[in-house]
Amino acid sequence: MPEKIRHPPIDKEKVQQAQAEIHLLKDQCKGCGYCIEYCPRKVLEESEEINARGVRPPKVVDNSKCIICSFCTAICPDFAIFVEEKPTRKTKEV
Amino acid sequence: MAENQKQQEKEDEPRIGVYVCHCGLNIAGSVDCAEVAKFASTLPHVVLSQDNRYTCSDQGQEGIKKDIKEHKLNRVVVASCSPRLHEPTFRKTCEDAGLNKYLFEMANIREHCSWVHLYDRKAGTEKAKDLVKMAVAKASLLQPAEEIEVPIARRALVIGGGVAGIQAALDLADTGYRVYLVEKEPSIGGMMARIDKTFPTMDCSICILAPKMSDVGHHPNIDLLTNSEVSEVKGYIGNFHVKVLRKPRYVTKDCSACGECTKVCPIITANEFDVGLATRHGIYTPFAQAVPSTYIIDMNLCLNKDGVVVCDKCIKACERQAVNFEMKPQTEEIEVGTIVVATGADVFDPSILPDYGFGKFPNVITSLEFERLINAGGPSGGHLIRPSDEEIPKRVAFIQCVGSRSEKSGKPYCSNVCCMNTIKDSLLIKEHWPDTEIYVFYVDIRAYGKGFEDLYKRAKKQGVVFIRGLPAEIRENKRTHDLWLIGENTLKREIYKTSANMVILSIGLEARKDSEMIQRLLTLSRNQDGFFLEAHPKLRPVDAATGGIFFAGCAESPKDIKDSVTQASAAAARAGILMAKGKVTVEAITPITFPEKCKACGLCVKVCPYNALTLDKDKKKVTVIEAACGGCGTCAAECAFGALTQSHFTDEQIIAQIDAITEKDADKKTVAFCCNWCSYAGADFAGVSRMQYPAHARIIRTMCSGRVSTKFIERAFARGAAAVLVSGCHIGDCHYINANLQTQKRVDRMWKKMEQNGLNKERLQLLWASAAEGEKFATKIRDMQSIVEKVKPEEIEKARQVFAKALEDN
Amino acid sequence: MVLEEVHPFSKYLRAEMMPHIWCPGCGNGIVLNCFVHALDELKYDMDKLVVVSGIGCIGRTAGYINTDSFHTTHGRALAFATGVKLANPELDVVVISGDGDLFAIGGNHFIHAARRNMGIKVLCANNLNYGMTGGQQGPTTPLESLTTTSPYGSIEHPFNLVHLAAASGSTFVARWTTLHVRRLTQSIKKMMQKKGFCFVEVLAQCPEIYGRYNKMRSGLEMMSWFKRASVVENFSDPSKAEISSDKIPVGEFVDIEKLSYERMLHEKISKINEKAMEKV
Amino acid sequence: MLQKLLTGPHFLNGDLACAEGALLAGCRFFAGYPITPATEIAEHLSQRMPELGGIYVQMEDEIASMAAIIGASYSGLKAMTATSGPGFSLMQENIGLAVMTEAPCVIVDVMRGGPSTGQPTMPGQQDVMQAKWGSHGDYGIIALTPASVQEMFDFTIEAFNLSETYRVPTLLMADEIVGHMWEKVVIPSPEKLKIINRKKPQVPPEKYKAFKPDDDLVPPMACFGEGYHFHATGLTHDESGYPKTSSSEVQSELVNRLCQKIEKNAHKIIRYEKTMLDDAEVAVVAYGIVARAALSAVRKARENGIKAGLLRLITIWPFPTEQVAKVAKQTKGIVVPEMNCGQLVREVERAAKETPVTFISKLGEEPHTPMEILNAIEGVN
Repeated sequence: MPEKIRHPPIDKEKVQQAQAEIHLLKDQCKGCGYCIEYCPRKVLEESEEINARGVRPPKVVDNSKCIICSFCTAICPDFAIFVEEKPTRKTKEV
Repeated sequence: MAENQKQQEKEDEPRIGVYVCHCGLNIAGSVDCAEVAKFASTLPHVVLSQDNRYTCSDQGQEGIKKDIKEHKLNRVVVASCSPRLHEPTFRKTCEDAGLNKYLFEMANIREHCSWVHLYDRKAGTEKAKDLVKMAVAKASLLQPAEEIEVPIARRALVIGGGVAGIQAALDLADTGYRVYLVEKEPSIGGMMARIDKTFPTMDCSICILAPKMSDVGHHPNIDLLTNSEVSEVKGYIGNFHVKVLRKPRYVTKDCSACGECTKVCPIITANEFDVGLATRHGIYTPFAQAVPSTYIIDMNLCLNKDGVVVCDKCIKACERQAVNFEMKPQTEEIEVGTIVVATGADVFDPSILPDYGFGKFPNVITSLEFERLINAGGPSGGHLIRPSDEEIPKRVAFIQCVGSRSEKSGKPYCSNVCCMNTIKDSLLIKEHWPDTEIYVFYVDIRAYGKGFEDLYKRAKKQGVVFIRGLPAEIRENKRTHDLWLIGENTLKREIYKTSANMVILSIGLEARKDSEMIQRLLTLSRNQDGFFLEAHPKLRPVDAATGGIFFAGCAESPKDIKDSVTQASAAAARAGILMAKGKVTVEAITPITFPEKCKACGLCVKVCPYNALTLDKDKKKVTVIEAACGGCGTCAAECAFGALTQSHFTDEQIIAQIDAITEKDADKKTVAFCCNWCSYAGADFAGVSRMQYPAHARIIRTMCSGRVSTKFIERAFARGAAAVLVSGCHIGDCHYINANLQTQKRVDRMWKKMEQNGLNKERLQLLWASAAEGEKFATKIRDMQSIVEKVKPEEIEKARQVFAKALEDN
Repeated sequence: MVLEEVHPFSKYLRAEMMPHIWCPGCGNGIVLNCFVHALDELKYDMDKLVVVSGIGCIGRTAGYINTDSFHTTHGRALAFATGVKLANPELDVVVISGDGDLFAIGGNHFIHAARRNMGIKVLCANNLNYGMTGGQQGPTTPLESLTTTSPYGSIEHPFNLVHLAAASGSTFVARWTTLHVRRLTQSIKKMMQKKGFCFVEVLAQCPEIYGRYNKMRSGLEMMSWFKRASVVENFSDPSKAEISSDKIPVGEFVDIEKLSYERMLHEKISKINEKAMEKV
Repeated sequence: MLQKLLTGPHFLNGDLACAEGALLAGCRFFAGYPITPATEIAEHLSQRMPELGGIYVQMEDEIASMAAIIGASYSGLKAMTATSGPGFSLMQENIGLAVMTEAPCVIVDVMRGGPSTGQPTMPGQQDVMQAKWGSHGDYGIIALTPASVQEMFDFTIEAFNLSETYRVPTLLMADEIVGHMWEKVVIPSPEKLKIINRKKPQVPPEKYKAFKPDDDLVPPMACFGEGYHFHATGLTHDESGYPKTSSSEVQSELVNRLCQKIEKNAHKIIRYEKTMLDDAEVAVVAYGIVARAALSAVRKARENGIKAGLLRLITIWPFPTEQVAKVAKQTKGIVVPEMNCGQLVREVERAAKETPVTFISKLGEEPHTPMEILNAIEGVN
């Protein structure tokens, strides 16, 4: 449809994305960087700290940007990251 | 009719009958027809010349038939209106009298003469004489010809799946023809699917549309190609080769529309169908009644757009395993005989009018947004709420003609539906919330249709206040987001300042942004407002000038649902007639070759837009594939050896016309070449619109400007013409694909030549004018007046010498 | 918010064997991840699962998955698995091994297991070289690649494993890269539910050795090669699925039904015994 | 099913007897590759296994065959393969794997003339040292040598019992003659047979350590699919079965146990046969088909007044060192006839210490004649 959209959706409140809970098992990380590179929302970046294996594990830059696609969980060779829905704020049914 | 008679027509001395038509006072009003007829009788080969009131009347036609027999006429010239209007009529007349229709010629002394020289009877009459003289000159060289028949594929393409496209497709399919319905959006339904109720009957719009939509979806004769675009159209009436780009949905037909995928899709965005007033997910169906019901993935937003499946939530959620990210765009090639263009219209974007604050003030919305708000299936569940606080407004104002009838917005025309739509909307509000105060600010209320006036009265009776005079400005109360409308009540002649909780801009319809693309694909014409131009506003209102193509719905002009459906059925019927015939005759205007002159240079083969020519270098022979030939004649123009010409537009005939023009007072005249489809039609349009311009120009009609060979221009100058005008369709709009590119080249070549020889190249003018650009044509002729006047005798003489060689060719 | 917690897949892994031995960025970890991910999605009965592997980096997988597992001699995983499967057809036997193990020293076992249509599922991590022994050239090393035993560039034509598996009679053949984790997981799920001989190849980057030698110095660089070159061509002609530096055809190439060896064998056995009974 | 097992007297050749013995022992899995002179075992089992619901599979080579029976064994079936010299060599790699992973299984080597392809249809005893030392690394193993068709039957069952008891690959080192010779075999009724099955774990899975031995140094064996979720590997591993590739402790503990579980139980494993040895001054030590010639040679010697006796080795691995030493003490010389260039004679010499040992080699078509052995006895005397 060609029309430009001028007003925000009326139901935007009701369809709030569920909040993400990103779990980092820092010391299991070997620092390959796949999770950072392939996060579609660029939620992660390399941290300054050095972990038990002497690499820089990822850190969460902006938790709110995460939409829980869990690609990081799927592509991590070291089982060092996983994401859950924050139990408190579940998606309201629309 | 017998071979030998054809022979006769060829060999016998031409016996020409000339009929000068008064067309009531249309011609006679500014041209002395009797004198023209008298003049005609003096011309070579003319054995009979008369003027009559209405040559096109039965009486007039019967007269011609009678004369053909009694006076053994073997050529007929009618001087009246544009051949684009009545050539078919008189050709038929000749045929009825046993005369080959290619032995008929017409002089356009109405559109090109009487109507454009209303106040100069003398000049008009002189010009008319020339035009007749030209026609007679050409007529004496006319040859009989047999038209070849081209079969028509009994399949139709309908472009656009709005209510018009749907109706056209259903009608054609029910008649038994295979129909390809191509729709850009994921679902058919178009604008009507988004409207809440229809006027004047107040039917639920989608309720009456949905059944038609599913009929389309299930019809055995309809191939529904949604999310698709026509990417290429080649060929001609009866034989269009169409390429359709089918964009991937990423969801297969196995989709059961259960909606589980949508629940898990992490992408949330504004739903275009609801003008963004509701959200949708990355995988979605635009609306509940969508056809096909198959969901679609918005690949611009999907996390997997880079080809890596990052998110597979929908894949997992889909029991039928209908999600398929491997889908790729596909190009489907179809062969159709006819095409219905039902591409619809866009709505006006009021944000370009700063005074109304649309896009700035939350509570200023468009009538389309209103439709979604008031719709029970819409984002607010049918509650009229205002965006700022989602409260139900107490005072509502409608503003009419937003993007209609206003030079300011660049939309001078009336959008046809807004008045009634607003009246309908005001009644809808009253129905649900009777206490709402409603003000409608208008220019004029146009309630012209069946049942419209009653609806208007009802609205007034129910207390809707109609105020004449649009607000000059809308102001907003920053705190409450209420609005002030300030303007002049042009009836009471007083300034008003009315407050409202919400303002609805009754936006107009405009030509689709992509209609230019469609125009190029199908070589159509558009009017100045951008809507597609019909072949004739009265007599062929749904036909395009290009054979086999028809219009339905708002693509042709803004109209309401009823008119769209009516026009759609008409277009379907027109297309059906062609396909029922099963074949169409193409004009016998294909090339004639003279092998003995051919040097096998291959230039003609190069310039042919249809690849209708093949060259046998050894045999030094060019063969013509007549069915493929479009009949532009650019090959004939290219051939330097006269080995190729176009029948019915032969070099001799055109030269005869040039000579006729330049025989007398050449130095005061312009020899104008117009292409049949755009510039000649444009000249007609100038005439129809009574645009006045000086009488120095004499128009020679060719099918395409590509037919105009440099030797014609040279001959005109060699014979002392003051100026030459070559005009054709805009580049890209050529009705012969791109033949007018050759025109450009040839004119450039001429200009160079003139410069080299110290001639003022201004004397040769090139004009691109569409059929809609009558004014542009008229202006050109006006501008050239000064050129014609300025040119000095020595310049004329110089040109005569420079191009003297052109005279040898005869 | 960020928490330290137990990974949801850790229940499929042997705690005492973690962390695995693989280098940073090694694709094997992703292959393991996808495999257990598939098991998780299938809610797999781990008592029925036997994981067998041969020698090489990926060969360690057997030891990492918390189920019955056996780490065989070099190249023999399929022969061993054949015994396991035939002796107890109730078991789901998965061979997870490398390209060198399965197709050089074990090549013969592979083509015959496939030919017999043994009900065995093969998940092959193809890292284009012998990783564990220090990066020698192998049966899948691309022409002109540099390895510790092809210092002047390999002059051996590599196997097109998809073609080999299809030609040998596999009932399911797929190839993905470690970037295609979702599709890989789905293909593994399909494989686990099929009865006949199945083969899934995963292009698994070996950045520390193969990568270094061939101008792809990190896992990320190898990943971006996968991303750049991969073309999904489901059910296209396996013989055209050769891997080159600018094209990696991926997808599911074969998915057919064919009676498995053990099924035919046990049908025979029951027929024979019916006959015998009649005689008695 | 059992009624399909043979009982009572039958006229069979050695290969067939071996096959029938396997079936009675409870073997339900055979993987092999055709090779003379062991092929009849495969052929016969390809027919018989299905009748008993067992599995016969012909693999692509002997390497695969050996791997397959280890797999079958871990799936809980008693498994066997049969071959001859060249195939036996190919099996060595995975015999090592069977040793390392303590997989019960039986390998029959119907010995023929080597080296290489050698004499496929001729007898030999040239693989007896390979039987012990063929695979790489150190390990204990059990090998039996039948001398008759009846023993082909009996010892096959015996081999399975030993293999199941000690979780060690057990070899039946037959030869072409015993394999192809037709004789009467009396097959006892199943209930009279002593069949031993591997011991199973007595602990719940979470407590189970796949390679934690009992006092007899043999770990109880869980099988795939029983829910123990254990790991086995050819790598050096700890009691849990997990690789420990860089620990010397684990290495020496494991390798020592693999040797000791045979050595320490040798007295229970070793079987031999004494004939007229009590007062013997000359002893013949022989095994396999050669022992039969040796017996008649010894009898002839007695007729000729020479106090000769015969020590027939049934178990050659573990080698019955004590028994040979005992015989050596009481005799002035030992004669060792073998169908090779002197293999087991080295073990005899090692045990006999000072007592002189005379070796008689025989290669090719026939084993030693009694005369040849008698001459040797007389030579000693």
